[in-house]
Amino acid sequence: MIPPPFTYVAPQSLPEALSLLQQHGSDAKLMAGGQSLIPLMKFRLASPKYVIDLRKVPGLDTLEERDGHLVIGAMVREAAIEHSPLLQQRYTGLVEASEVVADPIVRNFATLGGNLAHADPANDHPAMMLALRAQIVAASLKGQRHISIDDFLVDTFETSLAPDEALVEIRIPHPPQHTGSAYIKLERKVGDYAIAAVGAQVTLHGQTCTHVGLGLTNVGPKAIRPTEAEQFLVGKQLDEQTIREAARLAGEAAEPTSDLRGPAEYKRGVVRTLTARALRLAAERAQKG
Amino acid sequence: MTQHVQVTLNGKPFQADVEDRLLLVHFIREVANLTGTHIGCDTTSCGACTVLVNGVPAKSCTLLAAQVDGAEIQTVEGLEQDGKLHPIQEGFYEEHGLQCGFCTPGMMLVGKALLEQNPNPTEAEVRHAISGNLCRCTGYVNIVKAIQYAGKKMSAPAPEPVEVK
Amino acid sequence: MHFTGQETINVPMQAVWDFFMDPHRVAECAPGFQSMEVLAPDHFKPKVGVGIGAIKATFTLDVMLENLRAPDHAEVKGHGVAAGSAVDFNGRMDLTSESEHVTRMDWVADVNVSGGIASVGGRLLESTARKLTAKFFANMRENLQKHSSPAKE
Amino acid sequence: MATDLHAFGKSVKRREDPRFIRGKGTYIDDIKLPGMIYMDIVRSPYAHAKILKIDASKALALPGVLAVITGKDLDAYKLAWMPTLMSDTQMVLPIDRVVYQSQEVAAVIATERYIAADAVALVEVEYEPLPPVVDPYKALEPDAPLVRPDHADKKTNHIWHWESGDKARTDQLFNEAEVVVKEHMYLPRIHVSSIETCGCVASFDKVNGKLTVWMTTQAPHAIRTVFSLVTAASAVGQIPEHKIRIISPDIGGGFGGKVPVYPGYVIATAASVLTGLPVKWIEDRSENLQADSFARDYHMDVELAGKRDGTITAMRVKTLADHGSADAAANPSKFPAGLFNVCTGSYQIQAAHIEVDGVYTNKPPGGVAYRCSFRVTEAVHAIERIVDRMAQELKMDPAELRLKNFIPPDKFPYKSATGWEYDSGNYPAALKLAMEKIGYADLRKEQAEKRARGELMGIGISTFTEIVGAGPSHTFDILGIKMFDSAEIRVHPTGSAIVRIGVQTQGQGHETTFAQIVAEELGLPVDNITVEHGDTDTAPYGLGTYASRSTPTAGAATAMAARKIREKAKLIAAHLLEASPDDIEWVDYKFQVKGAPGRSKTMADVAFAAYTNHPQGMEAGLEAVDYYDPPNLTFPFGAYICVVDIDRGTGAVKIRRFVAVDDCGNIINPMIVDGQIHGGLTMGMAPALLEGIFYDENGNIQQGTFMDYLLPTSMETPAWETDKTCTPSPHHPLGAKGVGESATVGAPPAIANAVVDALSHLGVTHLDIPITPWKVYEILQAHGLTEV
Repeated sequence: MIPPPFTYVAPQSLPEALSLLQQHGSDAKLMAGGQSLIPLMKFRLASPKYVIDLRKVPGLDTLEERDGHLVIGAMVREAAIEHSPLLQQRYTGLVEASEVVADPIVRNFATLGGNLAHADPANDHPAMMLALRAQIVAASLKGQRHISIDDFLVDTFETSLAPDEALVEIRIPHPPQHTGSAYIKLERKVGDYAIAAVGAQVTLHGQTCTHVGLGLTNVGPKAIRPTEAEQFLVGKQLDEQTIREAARLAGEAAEPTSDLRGPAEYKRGVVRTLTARALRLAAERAQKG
Repeated sequence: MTQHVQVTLNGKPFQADVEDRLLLVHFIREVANLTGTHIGCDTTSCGACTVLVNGVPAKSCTLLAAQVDGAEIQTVEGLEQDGKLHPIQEGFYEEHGLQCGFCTPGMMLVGKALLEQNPNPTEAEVRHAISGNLCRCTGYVNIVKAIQYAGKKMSAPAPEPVEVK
Repeated sequence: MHFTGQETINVPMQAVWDFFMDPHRVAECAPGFQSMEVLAPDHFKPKVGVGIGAIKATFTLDVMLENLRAPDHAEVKGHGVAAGSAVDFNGRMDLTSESEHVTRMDWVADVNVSGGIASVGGRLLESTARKLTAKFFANMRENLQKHSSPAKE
Repeated sequence: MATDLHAFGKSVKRREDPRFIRGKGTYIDDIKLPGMIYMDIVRSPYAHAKILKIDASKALALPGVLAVITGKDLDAYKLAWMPTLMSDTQMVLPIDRVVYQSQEVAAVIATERYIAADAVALVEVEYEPLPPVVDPYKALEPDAPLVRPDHADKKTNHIWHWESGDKARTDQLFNEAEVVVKEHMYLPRIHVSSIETCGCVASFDKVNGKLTVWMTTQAPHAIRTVFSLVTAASAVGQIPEHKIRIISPDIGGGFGGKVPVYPGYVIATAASVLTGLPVKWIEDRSENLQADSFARDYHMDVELAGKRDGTITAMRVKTLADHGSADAAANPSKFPAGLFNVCTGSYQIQAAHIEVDGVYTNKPPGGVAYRCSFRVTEAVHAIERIVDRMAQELKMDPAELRLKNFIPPDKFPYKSATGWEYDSGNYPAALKLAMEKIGYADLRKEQAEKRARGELMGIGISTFTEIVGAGPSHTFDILGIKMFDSAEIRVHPTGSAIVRIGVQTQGQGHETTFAQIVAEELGLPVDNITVEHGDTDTAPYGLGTYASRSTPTAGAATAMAARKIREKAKLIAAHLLEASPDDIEWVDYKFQVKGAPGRSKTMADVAFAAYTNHPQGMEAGLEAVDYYDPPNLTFPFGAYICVVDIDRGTGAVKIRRFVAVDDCGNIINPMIVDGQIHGGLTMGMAPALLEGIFYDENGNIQQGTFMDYLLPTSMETPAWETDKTCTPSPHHPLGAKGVGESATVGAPPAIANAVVDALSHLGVTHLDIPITPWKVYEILQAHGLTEV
């Protein structure tokens, strides 16, 4: 399969990239790793006139803890997250999400930034970012702004980025002490999009849950935050009964449709199961942390 | 519009002016005439087109040639060095790690990259590493053995090359 | 794929009917409408570019109006192709006058997408088709309400 | 010396590997010819539609586009239709209607691959959609739309009816039966999906009128004959067979999907004949999945009758075979349902009656293969599932029921209820070995304990009998060509040899195993023997490689040709040793004078003499040809046991262990046989748990890419455990049976039986494959057994 003709540009700086974006608007597409965009172009389902490759733009490969946040540049590869010693302990859920994106080879080029900006409800990171309450840093020639992940994710393939805006950074607040996170995905086979997946982050004070974040993958037009489940958990002891009720509420929050991955009701059941399992795992890690 | 793409291909400089949209796999197969890299699907699923870009496995059907300008590319043709097979090649030969041979170049390159990070991987580690490459013939059992064979060979002092006729 | 919906329009029923009888104004309600060729009052060929996010396809449609029963019932039938893909649809619209100035529009649509888009984008097809169909009727409501009375050319 | 020459039964390293591990194989897309142009294909988005108009003007306006070929163009040369291997017909390019989604509609010829792809997007086709027929049962309803109105004689979608066995006796046994069990089983469409897709390079030399086609085919000789016949019937005029050369280069996997003639081959060839330029056509994966031949699509109603004590008495099967828009299977012509009537399997069954009806639907044509060409997988699934069903009904252990009903080892050769003569077998030995290896008794204990705790595990058995090596010429032909196969051996003066065979490797290692056969028979080192195949100008005529027939047919031919050479060599040896031929014996890979071990000649000595010093009155040289017509088929068998665990939170099935005991008679190369079994098991597991092609009510394919057609990766594939028993074939010159497909045939019911076994206490009696997590979960939900 052959992509249709287009003009390839690899700007040397962010301002240069942003002015190209402003100049060409919806005729242009930003490319990070290209692992979602290029297949769409090969099927001629996407045919941008300009492909703006960010690979030469300096400063987009940051992966560091800075002013109370973990800061991840738009061009940081999934493989880098997967293998980063910095993340293994305190950002386990994020690492686990990267570990199940597509397959190991795709992860060598796929990026967290691209995964979020593509806004595919089946992608793994949007849900985990909901659980981690991440912020998106968007840049345009007018300047930068911070967008909460909840506001960033608008609909299937739609984000709140303006046509002239680029996602440049993801900021994840430092998890407080006694916080644990997890991402659990059920897929038909390696490389598949999730039948459903759940990301969870839990902060404990003693046995009590003080903060919790949850996100659901591929059970709606976009990644879903099961708000009622989160609210139910806060201030409660994370015993089995509580976890099961939270799982039930998460299942209620899902908006699955029936497709090749199974009937809607099945997916709802999987959401319940994975929510419970993710919460147990996150809580276990929180106690250690 | 065209791009000037300059790479190090199996250790030697290689450059060409190519269409912006040219896929890396076609750059390698059609422009550089190295046909050991194959095409098996349209969806980045099968890994038959796997090459090493700056040492890491990449699916060359899902990269533009322009994207790897300036990079070091290694294909299956670059595994054998001055007439001496790479241990990964010996491993696939010794352990019957291939049948039709179509997925083999990708499998070997992934195996090589794994062994450089992890010289003596467990079966589970090998299975994880090759999970982006489909093989329809072998059932993977002997591919795992082949990569582990190469690992032992590479960590062994002064490896004896096996004779591959 | 089978979709249904309802729009409450703050316009008299006759005006809604007149609007519906004007292919140009109806076509403009199609999401991504680009241009249209009218072959007959009840037969036209609009060109629409539908897309979500990076995915875009331009369909040249062939649309016929059928079983028109003024002033409250109309059906539309159409099909179109984009490179490697095809779309076929049937729509039915029933109008009820809720009050002098308020009309309820109940609509039913059956859509079938086949070919490349279906085989690759299958998992997103239903939600997208539902969204675009609903948008079409929502646009109709908005455009109708823009002009308090139907334009008479 | 003698031991060095021992080649049979050794794990000789593969001779084909050195080129593959260096990336030096030559697959179809690696072939480039001077002046070569490219073809790409416009395909139908509709499953059933009239073609109103094809407007190629925009495509033709694109620089580099040379032509856009339509059905009307081909029709002018009487090439718009072609025969299938089942003597049905199939469109090459449609004139006025398409009958399946992704059907070829037009072909674009351009100077470059990328330009051809652009032009495909510019060809504008106007369709008038017609109601599609998707469900084969609805296809048989009187008011169903006709898929093939071109068949003037047919006013229905019914293709053929086929019966086997004794109906009266079977019905009688069912009436007398103490127990009758019945299940409806559907084996969905699946696709071989070799990692290399199909393609060709067609090159017609206008000067000498010779057509050379490099093609991804498993049967080059048959293709050559078909091409000659097709051109004979066309306005192009017959290209005589000596002017057609079909070359199979290295094949990146076949599994039966590279047996049929696809429209693309014919269009590319026509394009080359018309332009005089070499034309390359390479399918992409979506085309391969959506338009090429499929396997299975069998809807089976299976019944088994027996006594309370567990004696099985009779079997009855009614099947609807969905062939899509053409019967494009590759069965022997007398067997429209292949060898499906081997479905009485490994058991003594007094009578059986089998009915199969072929049906047209608006789906791609076929009914070919998925590493099993002749419907044996369907047969084995039917019997192995229904035997388990019987065990469940009788509350008997499925192993015990099998052991009770197996054909006893001393009853071979055994005539089956449907008339097959099984050559040899020892089924109890294989099953007992498998049970011992996996620790069957302990697993049953563990299962009982787990059930008590509410945990779900299952143990599944499959004790299948294969039927391969087609086949004896009195019964077996394809388009009239008898299903013999061939070998031609030439021994060179200095003691090396070349063997050319009529079969075609796709990864099975023929270049190694056939060299081993010759080495063993002639006492020459394996390294001194070259194996050639796949070029119709040099190799002897053969039907090709599929249905596990290479070793049973061409393997036998190779041994027989070698033995002919040995007979002549013996005379030369006698001449060299100045002894009477009657006093010469073949011992330790050399000719020696009886009782005088010192006086001997090696095959190398004899070979040299054959060209330098042969007896007066004898022809010089040392070569032989053999066309082997097998006296019977061979019947490999095996006993497989699978253990699965089920996740009550997701319905996911995990294969914990899988033990495969195979018996394929004498083994030429154990390493290669194990490789075949590993691959076969994986292709058996895939359709059991992952793969399937389904269509929606509009005939849209639902699994048109590898994103939804789920080939197993290394992570879903278990670490297979294999072992062997050996029951040689009494009629095969090497005692070998063939093994390529055994595991694909035997594995699916073992897995399905394991999952049903895990759920049997809930009253579950059957699950159709693929057994997806949601199917299992819905059962658990119905019994309130889901847990988070």
